[in-house]
Amino acid sequence: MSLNRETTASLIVMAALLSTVLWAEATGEPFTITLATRAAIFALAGIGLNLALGMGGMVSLGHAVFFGIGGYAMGILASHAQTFTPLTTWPILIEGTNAMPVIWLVAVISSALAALAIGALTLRTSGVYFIMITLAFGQMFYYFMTGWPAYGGEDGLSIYVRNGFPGLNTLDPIQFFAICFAFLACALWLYIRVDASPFGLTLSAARQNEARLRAVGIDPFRIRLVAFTLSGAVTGLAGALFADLNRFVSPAMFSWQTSGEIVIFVILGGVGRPIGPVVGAGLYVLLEHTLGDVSDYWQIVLGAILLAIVLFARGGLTGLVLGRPLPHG
Amino acid sequence: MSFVFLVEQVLNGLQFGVMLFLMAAGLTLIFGVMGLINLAHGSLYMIGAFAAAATAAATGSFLLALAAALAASALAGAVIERLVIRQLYDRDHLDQVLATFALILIFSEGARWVFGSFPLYLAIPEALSGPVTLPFGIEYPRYRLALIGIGLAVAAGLFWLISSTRIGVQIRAGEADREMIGALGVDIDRLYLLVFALGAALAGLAGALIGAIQSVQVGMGEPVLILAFVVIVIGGIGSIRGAFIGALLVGLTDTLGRVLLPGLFGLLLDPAAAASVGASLASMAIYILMAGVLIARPQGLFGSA
Amino acid sequence: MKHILLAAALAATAGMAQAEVKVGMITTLSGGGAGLGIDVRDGFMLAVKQAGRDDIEVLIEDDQRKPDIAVQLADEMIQAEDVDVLTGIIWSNLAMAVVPAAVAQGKFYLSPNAGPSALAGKGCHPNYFNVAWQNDNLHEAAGAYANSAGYANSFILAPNYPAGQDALTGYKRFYESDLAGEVYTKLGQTDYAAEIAQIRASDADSVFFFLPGGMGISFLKQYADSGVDLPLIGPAFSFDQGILQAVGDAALGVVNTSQWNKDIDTPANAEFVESFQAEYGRLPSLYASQGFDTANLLMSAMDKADVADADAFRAALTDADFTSTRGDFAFGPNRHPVQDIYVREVIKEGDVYTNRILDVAIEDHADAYAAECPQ
Amino acid sequence: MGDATPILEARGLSKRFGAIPASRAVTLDLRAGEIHALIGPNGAGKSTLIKLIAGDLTPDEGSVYLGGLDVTALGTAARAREGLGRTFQISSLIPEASVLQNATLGALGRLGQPYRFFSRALRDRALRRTAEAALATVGLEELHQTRSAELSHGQRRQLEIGVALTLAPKVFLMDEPMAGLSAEGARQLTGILSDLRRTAPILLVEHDMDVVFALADRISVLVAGEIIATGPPDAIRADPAVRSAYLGEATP
Repeated sequence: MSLNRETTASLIVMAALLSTVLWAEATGEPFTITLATRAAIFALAGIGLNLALGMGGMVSLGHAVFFGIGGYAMGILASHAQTFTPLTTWPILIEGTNAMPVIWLVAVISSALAALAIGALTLRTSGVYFIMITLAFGQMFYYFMTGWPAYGGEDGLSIYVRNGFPGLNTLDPIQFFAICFAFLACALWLYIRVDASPFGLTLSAARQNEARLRAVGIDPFRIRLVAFTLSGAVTGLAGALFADLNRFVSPAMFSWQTSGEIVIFVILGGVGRPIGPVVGAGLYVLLEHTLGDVSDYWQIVLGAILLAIVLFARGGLTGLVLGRPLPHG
Repeated sequence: MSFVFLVEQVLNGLQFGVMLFLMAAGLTLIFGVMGLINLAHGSLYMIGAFAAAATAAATGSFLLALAAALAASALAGAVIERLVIRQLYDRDHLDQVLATFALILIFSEGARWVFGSFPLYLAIPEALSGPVTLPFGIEYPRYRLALIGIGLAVAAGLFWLISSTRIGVQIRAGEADREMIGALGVDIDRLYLLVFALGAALAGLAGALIGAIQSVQVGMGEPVLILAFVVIVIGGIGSIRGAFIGALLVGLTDTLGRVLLPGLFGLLLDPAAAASVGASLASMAIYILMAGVLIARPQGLFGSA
Repeated sequence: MKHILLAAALAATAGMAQAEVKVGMITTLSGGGAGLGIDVRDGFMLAVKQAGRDDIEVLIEDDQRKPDIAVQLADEMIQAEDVDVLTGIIWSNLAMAVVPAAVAQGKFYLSPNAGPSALAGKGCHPNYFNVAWQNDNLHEAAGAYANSAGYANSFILAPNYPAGQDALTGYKRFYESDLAGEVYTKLGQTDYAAEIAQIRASDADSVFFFLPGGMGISFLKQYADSGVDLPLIGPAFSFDQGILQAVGDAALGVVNTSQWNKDIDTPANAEFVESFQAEYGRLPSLYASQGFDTANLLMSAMDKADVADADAFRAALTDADFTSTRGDFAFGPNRHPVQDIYVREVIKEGDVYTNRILDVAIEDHADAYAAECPQ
Repeated sequence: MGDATPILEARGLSKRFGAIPASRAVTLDLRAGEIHALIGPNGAGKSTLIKLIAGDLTPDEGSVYLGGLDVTALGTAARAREGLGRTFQISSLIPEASVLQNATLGALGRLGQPYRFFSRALRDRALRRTAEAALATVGLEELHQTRSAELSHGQRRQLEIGVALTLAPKVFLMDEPMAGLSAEGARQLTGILSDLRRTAPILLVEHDMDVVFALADRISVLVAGEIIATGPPDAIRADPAVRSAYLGEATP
């Protein structure tokens, strides 16, 4: 396989992330690993969004819904396992679980179903209307989870011990990082493959010219719906991992700020670039962590940096370094 | 549930609605004429409230406070239009969202830096405080009646401005076809600056008026901003008439939802649970309304397809 | 890491002693709720400064009121900084995110503000100490006060989230008469016209509300202007020093419950109020008093035991052998306060709005969950 | 001239926008092997008719048959799958995609394979063969890797037709393919179209009268939403109604 520019850049960034963590492990800096894990999970959520936003042009300001659903899949299953109470006894007995693979599966399926339903309702709209209707769905879920007492309401759910994965000690920062990094690498690979696939071509055509797509016999709505569902599923998986990183879930995962942050990862890094969300999430976590040292009013600095990037680095950081994307193939 | 009670709640919904209209009108104008999504509109609302509170504290005059709010928010609007917003007209919505989100961070923390972390004090002017008695024995706060009046007056003024003045012609031309107005010899830079400052001033006015009955604090703009977006999306982006109808719809839905839904659930559940479930649903009500409108009419009630 | 404040570092001229106790303070210093965190921090640091010790190191970080940030900071403090004690969290939901994992890893947690019921009952932990109150306490006291004031038909309202639900439950636990209405508002709601109309339409004789922060300011201003003049009762959170100035006359005369006030007549409290004002140029709030007490509790334990000896240090903390700004202070079996809760009234002193104590609402009040805490 | 069974047939198509009738009981057909040109002055309703046939608009009355099948109820995409290959008046391509990708998209639509996530679009043999053959037919084989936004105007026209070709359509529906072309470009495209009618018949909407009379086997004249005449070029040229209603004021 010959490597194009995008793939090479992806490999370099991923290698940088990995070596940061290995260096932190060697020098005994577990917290750096935790930060890297956080960045990897955000990047995964960003790659999910990038499928819809970058490839498909669907500017969703409601991806927190899927992030939150993934998180609560973990929270609900694990809290039932923690208290040894079944989720439901009717019509069939469903028990909670501490097994990560099961949680991931539930997170992916339930966020995909939510994305399918929300997409089916919202993808008839476009432009600002789509931005706002996805935001509205986010707010609905946010207020629902805040007021629903069964799983902690606004207090959220605390899971005291991180869930388990066969053969690994997930409480060890580097082993949990390994899981997240593996998922990130898979998602990146998936993104690059889909980008070059018939589906990717069709989806980017749906973004650029709907009429053309219809004229060749393809319904853009269905293409978008499939992409939106896939996108929601990836972001949902990130939500489940995020919940396990924090050992905690709360409705804040559903808030519009969370949706906004996921969008920021993508724009910062570069919309529609495979590695964009990884770069964006990495930078965001780094800024968030280091700017606090500057002053109590560090968010002013963060705002100024974001502003500078939008105004002066079109195409995000990836665009700044790599220039415009080439037509692939 | 008595008739009087319902009338009072409808008035509350109206009052909430017309104040939302002040926010939404600027937002929808700015979108209609310049094609810009301005998340920082909530910050202009906050600036209006802070300017009013600071001025009222220094001078004791509510009218001066209102004037200060208008001036400060219009000025802030003009400054960010010149420095930042101007660069964003040709960009896609994504860049606009990120850049104006960055402005929120800067304004919010900037306000905290200048005014401190504690809420500020802004009181209802003496002449408008206390309740009045309306027909049917309805007791209603005088200030809220005044808000309804001011809101309706501003709405009427806006309709007049858009329909009967030169600026209005230019604004409508700009909404219809952005390239056209340049060809007509209109100074686009000036028009954009004017529209943005006007939108900002309306937001600042809303902030000052509402600040008198709410908490003047950092972050007060964002919840209102989201509601204003809901309003303009329901009404159809770019349409002042849509913003007006949308604002009233949202105001009434939210107010009546809060009042009626818990009662409705009270028929099925025990009072504490009904209060909680009803409240949950009530806080989702306007978003459900918006999703419903968009599913039925993807371009909003008065939007052009 | 920022804000490494070596207390009395300047005083330690003759070779700096190794800090014996490292404290990680996670609190809200930016955004809308920053006022509370700043008060807790300032109260805490004032106590540390007054003690003039060089064996305590405090690391302060801003949680932005976001649970995931709080968790991340706790991880940082535990993993990278190896702190001995955590403290500072203002909000229950953040406490729920941080505390269980922190104490499970053998750290001590001293709560200067939040007291969710889950951490007082079944989820209590020997390393978790609450120096403020269990969340229900002030609401329970408000219920008790309503009885003694002879109210027979209360209208009660709170935001629709767990602390709000706990508030109404707490009030009802002590309040013995009828309810004219029970309303949950939206979290962060700023307009209460609809609820005030409901109050007007009900035949209530009193109103209990729990609306912390800006929500309370909005409610009080709108209520005062509505012409409804039923007596209001609330917990101290809507009447603390930080926000009273923003409410203004609308708060005058309103009765509220608190475990502390600046006029509690003890030498320790008088000195605290005076020195806080001298240091920061403003009157202390109850949050500041809680931060101050938290630091003094910690230092009292440091005098008795080495933090490395967890059992001894835990016993020393449990003794609560310090002079609280609120007078008598002791821990119950679940390491939550047993304390008097006062009824206060909002007054104006010169240009400044503040509170004065009217009476004691409940003496030696413990919380309702202690029995559920496994010993 | 081809046989008499129509491959595309519009029967009594009517469409009003508010009070304004844009199409009035239009009946017209397209037979194998022919180029059938549709002409008419501006505002005659040509665009509306094209949209009715392509499926962008649904008629108030009347129906559309494609290969003997009633497609009136089908949307644009479904009609394309039934074999309606369309080119647009204003070039409508995927700007960021290469020439080959644009053509591959057509092949994907035809083969009904858009939901393949992991194979590589440009390495699939069947897709590639279809796309390359179509590009060769329209003379773009040298420009496979060029971004379509960077093509010249004439090349975009050729690509439009190439994409339509990948659909292996039963009929072509071409909306002013010559618009904006240089004389040289128009001559080249005329040659391509002339050959193309053997692949599938073409319904051609065109302003350039030289092209129309050079290419068309039959011509229909649309005036105010109505077909006033249909017939071979000579007959149309001689038709007095056409002369008075249309040709007199036309600017070729």
